Amino acid sequence: ADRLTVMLDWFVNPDHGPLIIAEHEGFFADEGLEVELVAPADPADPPKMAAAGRADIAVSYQPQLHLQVAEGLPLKRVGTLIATPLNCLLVLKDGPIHDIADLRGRRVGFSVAGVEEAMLGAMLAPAGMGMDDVEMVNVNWSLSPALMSGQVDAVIGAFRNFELNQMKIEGVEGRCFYPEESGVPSYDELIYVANPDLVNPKVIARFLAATERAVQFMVNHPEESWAIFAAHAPELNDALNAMAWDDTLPRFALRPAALDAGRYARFERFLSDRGLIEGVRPVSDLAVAPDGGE
Amino acid sequence: MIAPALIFEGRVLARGRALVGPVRLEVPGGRWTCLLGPSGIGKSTLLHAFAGLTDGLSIDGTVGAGDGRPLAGRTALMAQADGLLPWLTAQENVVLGDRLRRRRPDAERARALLARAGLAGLEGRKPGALSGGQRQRAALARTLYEDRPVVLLDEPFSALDVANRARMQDLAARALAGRTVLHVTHDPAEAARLGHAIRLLTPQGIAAIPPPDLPAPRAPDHACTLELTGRLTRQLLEAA
Amino acid sequence: MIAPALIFEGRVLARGRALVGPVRLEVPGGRWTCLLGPSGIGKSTLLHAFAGLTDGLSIDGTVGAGDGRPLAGRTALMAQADGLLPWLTAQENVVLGDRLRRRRPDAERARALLARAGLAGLEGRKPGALSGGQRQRAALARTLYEDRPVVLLDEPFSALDVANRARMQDLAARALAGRTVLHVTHDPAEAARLGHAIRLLTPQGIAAIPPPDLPAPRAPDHACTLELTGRLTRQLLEAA
Amino acid sequence: MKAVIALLVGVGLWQAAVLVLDMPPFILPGPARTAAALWENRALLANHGVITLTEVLLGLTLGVGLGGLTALLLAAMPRVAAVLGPILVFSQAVPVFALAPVFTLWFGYGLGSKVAMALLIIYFPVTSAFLDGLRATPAPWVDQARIMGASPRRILWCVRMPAALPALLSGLRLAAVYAPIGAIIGEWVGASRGLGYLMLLANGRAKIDLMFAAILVVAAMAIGLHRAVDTLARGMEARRLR
Amino acid sequence: MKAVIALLVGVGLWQAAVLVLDMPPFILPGPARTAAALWENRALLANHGVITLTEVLLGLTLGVGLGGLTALLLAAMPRVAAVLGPILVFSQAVPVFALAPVFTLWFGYGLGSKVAMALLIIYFPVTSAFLDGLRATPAPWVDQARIMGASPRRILWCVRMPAALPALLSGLRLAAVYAPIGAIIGEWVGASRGLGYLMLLANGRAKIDLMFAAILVVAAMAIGLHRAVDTLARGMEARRLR
Ligand SMILES: Nc1ncnc2c1ncn2[C@@H]1O[C@H](COP(=O)(O)OP(=O)(O)OP(=O)(O)O)[C@@H](O)[C@H]1O
Ligand SMILES: Nc1ncnc2c1ncn2[C@@H]1O[C@H](COP(=O)(O)OP(=O)(O)OP(=O)(O)O)[C@@H](O)[C@H]1O
Ligand SMILES: [Mg+2]
Ligand SMILES: [Mg+2]
Repeated sequence: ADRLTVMLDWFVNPDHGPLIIAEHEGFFADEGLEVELVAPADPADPPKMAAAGRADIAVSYQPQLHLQVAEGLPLKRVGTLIATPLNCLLVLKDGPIHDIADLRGRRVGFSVAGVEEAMLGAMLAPAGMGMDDVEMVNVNWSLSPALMSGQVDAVIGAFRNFELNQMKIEGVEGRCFYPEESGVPSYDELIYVANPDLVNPKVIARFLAATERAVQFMVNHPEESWAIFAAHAPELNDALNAMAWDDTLPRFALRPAALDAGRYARFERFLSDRGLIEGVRPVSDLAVAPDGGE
Repeated sequence: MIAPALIFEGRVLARGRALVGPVRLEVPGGRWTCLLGPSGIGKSTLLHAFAGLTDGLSIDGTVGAGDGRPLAGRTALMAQADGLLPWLTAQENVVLGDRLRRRRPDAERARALLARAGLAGLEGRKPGALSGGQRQRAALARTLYEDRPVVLLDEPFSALDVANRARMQDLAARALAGRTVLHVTHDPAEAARLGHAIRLLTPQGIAAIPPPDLPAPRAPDHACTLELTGRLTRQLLEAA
Repeated sequence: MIAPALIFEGRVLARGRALVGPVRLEVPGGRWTCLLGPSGIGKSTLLHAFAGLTDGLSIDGTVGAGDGRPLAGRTALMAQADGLLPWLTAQENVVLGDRLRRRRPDAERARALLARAGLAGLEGRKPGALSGGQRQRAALARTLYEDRPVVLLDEPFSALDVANRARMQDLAARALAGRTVLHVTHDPAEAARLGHAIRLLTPQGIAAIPPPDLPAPRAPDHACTLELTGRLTRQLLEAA
Repeated sequence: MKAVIALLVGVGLWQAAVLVLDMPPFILPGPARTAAALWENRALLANHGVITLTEVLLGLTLGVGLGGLTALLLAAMPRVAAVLGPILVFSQAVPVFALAPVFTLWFGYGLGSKVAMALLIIYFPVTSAFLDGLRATPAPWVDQARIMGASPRRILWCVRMPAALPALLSGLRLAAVYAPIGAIIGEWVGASRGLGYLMLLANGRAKIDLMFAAILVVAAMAIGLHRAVDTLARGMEARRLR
Repeated sequence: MKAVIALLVGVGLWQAAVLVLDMPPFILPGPARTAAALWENRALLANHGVITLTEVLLGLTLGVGLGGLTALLLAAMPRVAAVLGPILVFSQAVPVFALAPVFTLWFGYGLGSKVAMALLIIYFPVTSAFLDGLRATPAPWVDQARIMGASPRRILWCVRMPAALPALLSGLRLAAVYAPIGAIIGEWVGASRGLGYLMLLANGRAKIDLMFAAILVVAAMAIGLHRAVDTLARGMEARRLR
């Protein structure tokens, strides 16, 4: 069997459902793959590891990919894990923000990932505001606590499938403004990236085929797949993950290998317009669709 | 200022082993008592017992002042090692007691004492820049500065040359007149000069040796002093 | 083993100030030389100069052996403070030199030296559990154990009672016969007993005092010894 | 007895902080909630705790060993020390997350990079404290040894090292406290086990009481280690001079 | 001179690490690249550096002050020390990110929480080292002071404190090294300025050379502070006894 090291973007959570299910149901084994999952504590590390060849495949974020490629990392998207944005601008449901326009003069918390200013800027523009109209505060490890305790009026960088549920559990309901509905081009939140020079595309194709089977299994058997995931490790079986599981299910890429070239071109253009990267690169520099054909 | 007598009776133990005794030592109040004895017999330990330094030791018996009141606060100790604080100058070391008691130091008196100890001009030196004998004299000045009714001196002149030794003996005898002084020394001539009372500590116990009926300090070359020196020397040689 | 003469000529300076000199001190080879002088005159500093301990000092002149070869490796020093390592037992302190030189320590000889220093049974004690005189004797045993042709002794018997002092003098005189010994002392009687040569260091310079023509160690009560003691005492009193 | 009082006072302060500062439970849960989480997750905590403890002990042993060795080397070679000193300081000034990728690339994802990280954190206080002690050896002892014909290396070994023992023990006390946090930080470098992993996971997933339960376990480790080292140190210091 | 050699050796080691371990530039950029980033971003780095430096100096001052005070209090009251000791150790064993929300809730996002974080990190080595020193005062000095009629407090102030100065300085050396990293961690807790923030941003934007340039600035701060404290300490120690 071919050994494959996959570095996750973060500790195992429902976002990684297809990988856990594929492992557990033997879909990887069926493809002749022996997959090792590795979790980092800093989501910025996995793409570096993949670029350096320490990991064969890394789970990363599409917006970051554009920045990394622009900075010269030898990386390309090779597959999609979650095919919609998860990021959202989160506010308190009963708070003073009913509309993005209400943010004028307010505090917005963020956890530095690199693109939040661009996104927020795009979301503020339709309301006739710029970044100068809000105060940005980096709250790093405590997005939802900062919001719940009223230290900030909104946070950007929260995941709609997690932070919303987390707040519900704490009894403080939240509300999301979705970037893709507010002027930001849609993108793939979680993607598989690899160094194309180091990994055999055929192996990647088999890996994607296995995860595709896993996603299908999850869609077909949501309850059973949750039970499998919850049993994967005892610390995963909790109310938050159960709620997140249901919210994440419709967002997994049903065709992980399929590439929407336009989506990558649009986002590259968006980041370039926002001044985060210089110029634009052709999609072929950013992403490939591994050829599964024999 | 009443200078009390000192009384020790019993033993001093360290982890069950007796360092001293059993002995009974009476030190007459207001007088100068010399304590002699072979090395290791327990002279310093007795001084420590009177000074209340019994950390790690236990006293099986009684130790205290003849008037029954506690000795703490009435005692000055000049230990066998000089015990000067190395980061303070000679002058600061002399007035340390006042600083510790939050009294205003009498710089003039300290300077005068240092001068009488032959250290004029060295007041600003730290102990590390003094010779062994100079340090000992600074420690003596500090002890005298303390101005206590009970003064415990542990070999206070051992590092001094003949001339300085005689001078320091005179200085101490004059400054401490009327106080209870317990003075440990190895020098029979010194004891013969200074002691109103002389005690010899030996494995057999404590012997009192009557000094000549001359006022102390006695002339070093007086016949009585020389005779007593000889007698003490012989007894010390026998004791060991 | 050739015991060289020692020669010092010049001054010792600390930050530009002269601690010693200018003087010229010659110490005859293979003999016992006593060095006397008032406290603070620079005796210890001279010893340190011969031992090569000149950190923070500068020597303006020459210091060395008469045979022109370096003194390092041929010298033992018994400093004014005992300098025992507090975490080692008496026995371990005595053999420290061998351990430092990576030689196999001669435990038997160390034990014998400690016994002759009157410390039989105390070999296993650490310095903290010894009296001042006991520590000094342990340091003496360590110095003798070193077995060097040049031996520098800085007031080696100052903390000892009469009997122990005489015994240690005899022990040292016998053990160090034929070596170059430079012995700093404040006790004229000691110098009169032990010195093949006697030097008096005063602000005026160095004076040589001829000892009686008797083999050392001399009897303490021999007329010549007593006479020399008296003469030294007078000169010391004059010097200060 | 004192330990019980300390525990009570600690819990009291904690409860007071929660009440007085009006901390919501998702920011600072109270002792009762945390105790409940501790009990409910005891198996989970024990599992991950054992892994962390292993790393702690390994890191501590290696860190103290290497730190002690470094201090000895630097003390033996003052010129090298002048050059290596700043580099050592540098190594402490680099934030961990910047080194994490370097370490993983180097040591892989296993125990290695975690222990290396813990070691890096423990290493410095030991080295620094011990070196300070070695440099402060009373001059007369060193002088006497030199006269006795000892090489600088022997002086270091037989005189300066034992003289600096209290300083080393002082550094050891610090190391005992830093070792658990070192292992925790090590676990952030690509781990899927251990209390550090559990903490981050719990933090990200609204299980603040579980996170604080994990913190309690780590703190208990630190306190236990500190107490063990302290007892050892006091014993050694007491026996050293008598 | 030595500083230059240290710099050269440091840069040499770094270059060697990059070459020998074959580190790609996006994991560990070489000295040349980093130097270029340093130069290009000099204005940016200076802006953020000044903010961090302020926090460092404030944290260091407060941390050393409070740490010294705590050690004195604990030395004055050994019973209280037995109770507070474990709580102090506890405070060190709690990972920063767990405290972050507590701190920000308490101190807000301004300078306060950053200085508090730096303080927390500096505080312990100072306290621990100084306390060890205070406890190790040679008994004869304390005895002499007691005979002189000094209260325990006066003994602490006039004898034990000056006697423990070298230990305090030893702790200070550690504090000087930890202060910058403390401020950086404080900035991670919630800041939109400062080198810590810049590092996060650079890391997020895959500008690894900028991140390492920021690290260099922080390290330079640490080395500078360490050197300043070391010089001060040596000066004080040299003057203390003569
Ligand atoms: N580090 C120093 N700095 C300045 N002066 C010093 C230093 N060390 C010693 N001295 C001075 O040098 C002189 C000689 O000191 P030394 O210790 O040699 O005297 P000594 O003859 O041995 O005296 P003693 O009999 O008291 O031991 C003394 O006056 C002393 O004050
Ligand atoms: N901490 C200790 N533990 C055990 N024995 C000790 C301790 N301190 C001192 N001793 C022993 O107690 C005895 C008395 O010691 P002390 O110092 O009182 O003697 P001393 O008469 O003053 O002698 P010296 O004239 O040599 O100063 C000595 O035999 C010494 O070995
Ligand atoms: Mg004694
Ligand atoms: Mg001298």
